[in-house]
Amino acid sequence: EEARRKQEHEAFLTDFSKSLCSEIAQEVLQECIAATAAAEIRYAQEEKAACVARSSEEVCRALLEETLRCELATMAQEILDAELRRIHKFLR
Amino acid sequence: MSKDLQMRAAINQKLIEMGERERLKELLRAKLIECGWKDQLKAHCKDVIKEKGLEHVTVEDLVAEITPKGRALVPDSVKKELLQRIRAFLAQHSTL
Amino acid sequence: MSKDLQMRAAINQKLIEMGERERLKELLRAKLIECGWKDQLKAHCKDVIKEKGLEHVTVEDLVAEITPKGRALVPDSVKKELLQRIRAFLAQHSTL
Repeated sequence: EEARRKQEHEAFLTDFSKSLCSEIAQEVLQECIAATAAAEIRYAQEEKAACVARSSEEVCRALLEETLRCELATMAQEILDAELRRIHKFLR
Repeated sequence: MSKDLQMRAAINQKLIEMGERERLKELLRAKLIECGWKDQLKAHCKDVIKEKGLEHVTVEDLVAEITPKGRALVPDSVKKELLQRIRAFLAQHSTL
Repeated sequence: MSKDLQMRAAINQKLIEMGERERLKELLRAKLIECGWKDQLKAHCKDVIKEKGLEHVTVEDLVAEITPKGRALVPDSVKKELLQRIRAFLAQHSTL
């Protein structure tokens, strides 16, 4: 009887250990998976926001440069033309 | 309540009271980091986000997508160690 | 192509498609007049011509001579406003 009870108890412990192990694993995996997914989405969002910010600054810089180049070229041309006209007028 | 269920409830209570349940979870978390599981999962997340596009993925979608791989990637050695720790605890407190 | 380059191309495309790039250039030109930048640069052009002599200055020379000052004289507030306009546009058209 004693041997039978011991055997039953052992079987119970084996079964219980397995179910507890899978229960704990399930809980921890769920937590870790959810935390990792949330962290990775957050990280990707932050990375994208930083990329947009850097790129916007670069686009702004390029736009400014392009406009300045254009304005300065037009201005230089106009002023030189005006100066030439003034000289011609003076010579006549 | 059957004797089995009574015993389960008693052991569970003991595990919680003694802080062993938390310690077991902590052990598993540490092992998952140590064995590279977390890094693999992160890499998988990045792949999914890249493939689907950030604007088309919610946290819930991502969890659903990575869970099967997350489960499959847990090394047998880690599961075994957890089981052994549980067995050892139960053996120590087998008078329950 | 790097992510930043792709993003820059996407922003530019969106700005062009919506006609915003031209509007921003127009806004910038107006701001440069408003803040006195254009008058200062014109005066600088005249000084350079006077100093070098009209017969010794080509358009290219003049542009090369005035460009550093032209860049330096753009007020920070104008650059800031331009960037803010771009950011506001992107916030409104967040499909990027």
